[in-house]
Amino acid sequence: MFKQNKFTVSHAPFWHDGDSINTMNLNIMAAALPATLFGVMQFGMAALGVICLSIASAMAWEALFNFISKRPITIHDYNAAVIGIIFGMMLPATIPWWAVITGTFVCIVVGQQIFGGIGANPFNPAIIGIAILSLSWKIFFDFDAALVNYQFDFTALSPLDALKHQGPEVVGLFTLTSLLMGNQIGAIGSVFGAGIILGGIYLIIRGYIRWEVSVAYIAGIIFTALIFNMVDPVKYASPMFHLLTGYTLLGAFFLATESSTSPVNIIPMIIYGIMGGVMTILIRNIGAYPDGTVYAILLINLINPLIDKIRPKTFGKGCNQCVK
Amino acid sequence: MAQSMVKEFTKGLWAEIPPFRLVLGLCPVLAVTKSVENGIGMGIATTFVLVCSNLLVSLLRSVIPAKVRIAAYIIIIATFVTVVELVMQAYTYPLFLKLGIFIPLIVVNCIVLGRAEAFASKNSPVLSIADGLGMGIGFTLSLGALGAVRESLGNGTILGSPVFGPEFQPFTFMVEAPGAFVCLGLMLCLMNLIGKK
Amino acid sequence: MGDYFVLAISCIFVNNILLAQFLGNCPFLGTSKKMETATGMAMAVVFVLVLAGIITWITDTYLLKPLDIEFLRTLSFILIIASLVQFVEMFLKKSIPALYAGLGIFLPLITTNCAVMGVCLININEEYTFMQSLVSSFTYAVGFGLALILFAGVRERTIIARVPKPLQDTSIGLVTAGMIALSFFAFKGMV
Amino acid sequence: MIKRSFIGLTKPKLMCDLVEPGPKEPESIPIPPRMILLLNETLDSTRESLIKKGDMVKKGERIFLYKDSQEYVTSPVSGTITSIAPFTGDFGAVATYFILETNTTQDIDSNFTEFAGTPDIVTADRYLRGIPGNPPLKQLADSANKINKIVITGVDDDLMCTTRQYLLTRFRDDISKATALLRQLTGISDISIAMPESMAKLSAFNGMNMVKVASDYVSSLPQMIMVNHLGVNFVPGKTCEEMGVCFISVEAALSLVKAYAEKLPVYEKIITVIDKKGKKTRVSAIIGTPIHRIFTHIGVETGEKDRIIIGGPLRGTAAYTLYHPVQPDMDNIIIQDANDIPLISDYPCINCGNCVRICPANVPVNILVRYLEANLYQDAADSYDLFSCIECGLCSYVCTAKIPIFQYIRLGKHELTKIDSDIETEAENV
Amino acid sequence: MREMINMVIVLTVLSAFSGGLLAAVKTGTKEQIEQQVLKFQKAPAIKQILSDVSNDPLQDRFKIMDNDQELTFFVGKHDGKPDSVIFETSGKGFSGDIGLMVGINIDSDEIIGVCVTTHSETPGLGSRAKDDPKFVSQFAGMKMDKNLDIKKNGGEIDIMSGATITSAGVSLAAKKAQEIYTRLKPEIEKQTAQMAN
Ligand SMILES: Cc1cc2nc3c(=O)[nH]c(=O)nc-3n(C[C@H](O)[C@H](O)[C@@H](O)COP(=O)(O)O)c2cc1C
Ligand SMILES: Cc1cc2nc3c(=O)[nH]c(=O)nc-3n(C[C@H](O)[C@H](O)[C@H](O)COP(=O)(O)O)c2cc1C
Ligand SMILES: Cc1cc2nc3c(=O)[nH]c(=O)nc-3n(C[C@H](O)[C@H](O)[C@H](O)COP(=O)(O)O)c2cc1C
Ligand SMILES: Cc1cc2nc3c(=O)[nH]c(=O)nc-3n(C[C@H](O)[C@H](O)[C@H](O)CO)c2cc1C
Ligand code: SF4
Ligand code: SF4
Ligand code: SF4
Ligand code: SF4
Ligand code: FES
Repeated sequence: MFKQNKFTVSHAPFWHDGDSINTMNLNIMAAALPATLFGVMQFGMAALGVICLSIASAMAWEALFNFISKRPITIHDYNAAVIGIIFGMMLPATIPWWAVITGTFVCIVVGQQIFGGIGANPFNPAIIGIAILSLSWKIFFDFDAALVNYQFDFTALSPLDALKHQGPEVVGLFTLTSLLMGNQIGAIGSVFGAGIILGGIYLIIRGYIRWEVSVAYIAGIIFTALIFNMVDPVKYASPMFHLLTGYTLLGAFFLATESSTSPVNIIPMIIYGIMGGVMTILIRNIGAYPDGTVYAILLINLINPLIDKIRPKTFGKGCNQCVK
Repeated sequence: MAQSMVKEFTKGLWAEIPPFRLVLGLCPVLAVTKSVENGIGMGIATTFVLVCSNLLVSLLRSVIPAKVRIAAYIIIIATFVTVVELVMQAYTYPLFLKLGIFIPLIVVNCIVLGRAEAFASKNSPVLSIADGLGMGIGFTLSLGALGAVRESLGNGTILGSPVFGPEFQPFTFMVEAPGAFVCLGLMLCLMNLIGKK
Repeated sequence: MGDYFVLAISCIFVNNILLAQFLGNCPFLGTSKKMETATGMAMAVVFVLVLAGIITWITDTYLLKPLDIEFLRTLSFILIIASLVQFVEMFLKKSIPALYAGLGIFLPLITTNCAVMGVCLININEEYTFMQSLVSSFTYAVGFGLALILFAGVRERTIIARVPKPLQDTSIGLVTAGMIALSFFAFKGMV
Repeated sequence: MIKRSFIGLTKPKLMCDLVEPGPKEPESIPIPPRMILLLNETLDSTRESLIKKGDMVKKGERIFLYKDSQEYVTSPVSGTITSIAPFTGDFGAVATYFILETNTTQDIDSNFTEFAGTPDIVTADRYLRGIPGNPPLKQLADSANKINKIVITGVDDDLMCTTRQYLLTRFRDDISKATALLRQLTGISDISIAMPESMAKLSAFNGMNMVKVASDYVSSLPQMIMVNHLGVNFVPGKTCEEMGVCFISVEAALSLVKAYAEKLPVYEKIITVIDKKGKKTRVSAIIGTPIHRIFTHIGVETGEKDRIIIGGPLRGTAAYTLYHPVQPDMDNIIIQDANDIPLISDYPCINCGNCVRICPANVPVNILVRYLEANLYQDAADSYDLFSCIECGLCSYVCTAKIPIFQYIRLGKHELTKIDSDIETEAENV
Repeated sequence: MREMINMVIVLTVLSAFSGGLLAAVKTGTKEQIEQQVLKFQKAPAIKQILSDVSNDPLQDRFKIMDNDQELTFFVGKHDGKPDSVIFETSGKGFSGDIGLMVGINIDSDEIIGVCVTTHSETPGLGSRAKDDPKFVSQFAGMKMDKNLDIKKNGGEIDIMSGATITSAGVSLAAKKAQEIYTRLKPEIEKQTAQMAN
């Protein structure tokens, strides 16, 4: 007779490929860093403050809601931090502190926690936050007014607002390289196009976002903008201008790709992405808002459950020996 | 008698307060609660129709044949709705404009027909009035409360006067369409929380 | 033609009957928990709304207005709708039982549905012509169906998520509906 | 411990191990003094059992619990029953175990001997159930199953496992005998042999129906072989036998040949034991041997919180005691170090889609798992293809949220089958 | 049969009662309603535009059929001389039509002022059209030949920042007024001449 060890008993499979929500979220934050750091350099300490406050308050709201609803505290999965940083990236550096805190409350509690937390949100929480905030306090999102006290050595006009107000002759004020390299005014994390693309490609390679969505989204943007531009170049700006301004690139790599609100099957991903791009340009060119990304993504989030029903034939479907 | 009257009256104020307990008649609740004034105005209009139709239905309950009872109720309700419509147009015109199409729509408010069918057609006129009044006041209170939340946050005022001081930047979302849904949803959650105790 | 197209876009998206006009919310919340009921309700509404829109428009234009008894509008419209629903129900039961089986349970619900009555009143208030009323009735109904089906798609998922207890069911349904209304802001200003 | 590869854009295929060239002969484990027999029938304390503590059984004797029992287990040695008790398996399935004290003198039950000259499926089913490899004799003998194809599988249906491949290489010259015997037993002429592609060149198999199976993970699962190689339609919710195909492991086929040759049931089971460092040792042990005997014999260490996996890492089961007995279908034992055990989590699905894209059966796992989690099994089966799952385990393997998806799936199927059979028994009782 | 008759009688009596009641209420409120419409919708706008008139424009009004639309013109007098008219047009706004009162001086063909009557624009954004003096005052003094479109569309009007669509809607309504006025000028002059006393 010998001492019997206690063994670990559980169900198969006994292996796991090592992926986890934590690593995923840490990677997303890493991918968001280049664009964010650039924004901090461009807009100064105020921008750093907004980003930090956004992350911190997002985590605090999640912890608070976990506590109140008597559920395990889940901030260690960094999901709230990801929402916080992405939300912060979409804010102007000059937004007041209380608006940031209110915004993260909307993102975390209204956008996600009340639906049951991570994975249960039907809409991208960060987008919900931005949509509701910009709807309520439009002045903070008027980047021209918001950043009026800054001195820049480039055209200090928000490209999309200028486009909406003055028409495409303003496009000439911006060169594509300067837009790509962040020489524009806008939200903290949205101005540095090259950084966002870098982060996006990193996430695609790591397999945390699907290239199908990003590519389809960008294709939708370029395609629609090109049609408008060809029909009336005097009235509508060029595709590349649309691609490099506003939240477009953030949308393509960080917003539309959010996992719980985007499809998992390939064909739906492509429909989803293209719809997003098309709607963005439609809103910009014939709709009410200078930047259509936010509402376009809300719309594709909305159709996601329906289009994701398009999926490959399941094993054994379509035979005629029905069991039931 | 007095006791049961009190009972019928008070159940509409809490235990069965519409629209929170009976989730019906949502459209006016969402549409007219941009401000306290609109909410209460709508509530009073609905209360008037509720009480009058309850009374008439109850009086006629032995006369109306079962087969045409719904048709009869609809005629009765529609009549009082039109009366309210005309009276409001004549004496509270600005409110009439704000409530717009939702005044004639009281006619399809499930609560009104629901009370006629479920209560007034089976009870005495006195009890029916108590029931209608209770439900109506409950409805008015709900609309007023929702209006208060939405108006104060979304416009910074209650009944038109500022409540948060001049620094306050209104949270406009609350008075927009989406805010109506979200706000009602969260208030329902609050009611559920309180109701559990 | 172009005008009708603009009217249609406006009724389906921009002024969506559920999400912008707040009409028809009871069936919106009541029949959106399952995709099948949502599609059933959507079809029933299209069916009834078009009929009701036409008949009430004719009544108003050729009966109430000439006789100067517009104050009877509410009364006559609701009676028309109520009896129309009865007739449709009886007709379907006898002639197209298959369709009746699909739509049947939703028909009575429609009588007390603001959407039908509301659209009939809107047609009159906006002083639409016959064709405009027809287009608006149909497209408002399509907008209703679209919103309902999209909502059902989302709701099928939220309903099995770990929603905190006090928020379950109608409460979270309303919040979701609010977010759908928010996403329909995308269409603002387009017509 | 497995590390996620840096590039996650395309998930690499999991490759099955191939048997090492020129494999060593297995080490023989001595007959232990006490062994444990498992019988797949519930012990009913209200009924008088045929077999009692203290009874003697002969080698090869069939042990029935009750007079009307359909299930039996044959004793691998002659010995004395010292204990009879219930044994709880997966999902609360209750079986019965017997502890057998090995006798010094070995008596042999020769009931089978007189039938061994003329092989037929009914007597095979009556005497040879539970020989190594666990041939599906019951299903073959059941005339309700319209089986028209037999596949002898020389491929292992999980990662790391190589026992069947070993037997196929080691006894390849006996395969034709096995085919002939099966043909004689069942009258089915369509018999093929599934083997790894790499082995298909061997001349020993000339003239046989060969199914050449790729060595990536799911290709070797019975359902995949059926669909990809045999052209049989997969029907959700049915077993392979119900679809007309019977899979027999190469060991089972060989055991049948041996039993008919020796005119006695056989009990030496070949097992591949893989220790924490991945070292493989092949052993031959008598069915019923507690596995700790194997471990001590070949010097394998097990520690606190380690995991003992019976079968492979993706589809196996975990044993909770070192007294777990060797079973007829126990091809592999893997010891997993406590530090290598991945944690599962209580997170809900985050809809990353990894599972959906890896599932060989195209099951919408991301939605399915939500329904299973909410205990909505019927909806899961009706709308989200629960029964199309072929139980490969890959979805759990790649799940970002570390949800025990596979466990939910098995539980869901189990619950639904239970409900179905409950309804049936109720209907019978009425 | 008895039941059948009973049904018909009950419904008929109900309908008759309803019709009678409504007709009575309708007649009772008719005057009042017309007054209210003028008072709340038109009066404030008219007052604002014509602050210094010597008459009550609500009283001095006439109607002209323009195509199949009936337009009401309110006349303003200075020192007893009818020199200005006010009428309402509408333009497409951010959500629904915007009603605009436009006052025009008949002698100089200049716009005296404009004022938004009805709208359903977003509070705080489009709604500023109603009370942002900077915006609406731009129209005052404009001649009939000026392009009243917003600058983006080649006109002369500065938009309210953040509410381009509302601005464009108001401009559109003003342009419509220009167009109607120019077309109906002879008729208008004829009518106003009659009002001189
Ligand atoms: C599931 C199961 C668990 C057992 N656990 C133990 C145990 O922990 N300790 C023990 O002494 N016997 C245990 N037994 C009983 C042993 O099987 C029995 O005493 C005997 O076979 C021990 O064999 P050994 O002589 O090889 O140690 C267990 C039996 C079964 C079926
Ligand atoms: C969570 C939170 C929400 C707030 N919401 C608002 C708001 O909606 N509008 C507002 O003007 N101030 C809001 N405040 C800020 C204060 O009410 C107060 O207006 C502010 O401290 C005054 O600062 P200021 O005058 O520098 O803007 C909020 C503060 C907090 C902490
Ligand atoms: C909630 C919300 C309400 C809006 N309401 C109006 C409105 O009433 N009138 C309007 O012209 N634009 C409205 N807009 C549209 C935006 O302000 C839009 O950007 C603007 O019309 C065009 O931009 P600009 O005026 O800054 O050029 C609204 C936008 C939002 C988000
Ligand atoms: C590229 C990328 C972007 C993401 N963006 C968001 C986001 O905007 N909002 C959010 O809540 N989660 C976001 N996530 C986080 C992740 O999807 C989250 O852990 C769960 O999906 C919760 O919904 C993102 C993930 C990825 C890969
Ligand atoms: S016939 Fe039956 S088992 Fe086969 S695919 Fe269709 S539903 Fe499934
Ligand atoms: S997996 Fe297939 S071959 Fe194996 S037992 Fe089940 S049905 Fe039979
Ligand atoms: S176990 Fe998972 S991956 Fe494998 S078939 Fe079943 S659902 Fe698909
Ligand atoms: S792998 Fe896990 S988390 Fe990802 S979709 Fe599948 S079940 Fe959900
Ligand atoms: S109140 Fe509008 S549908 Fe019920």
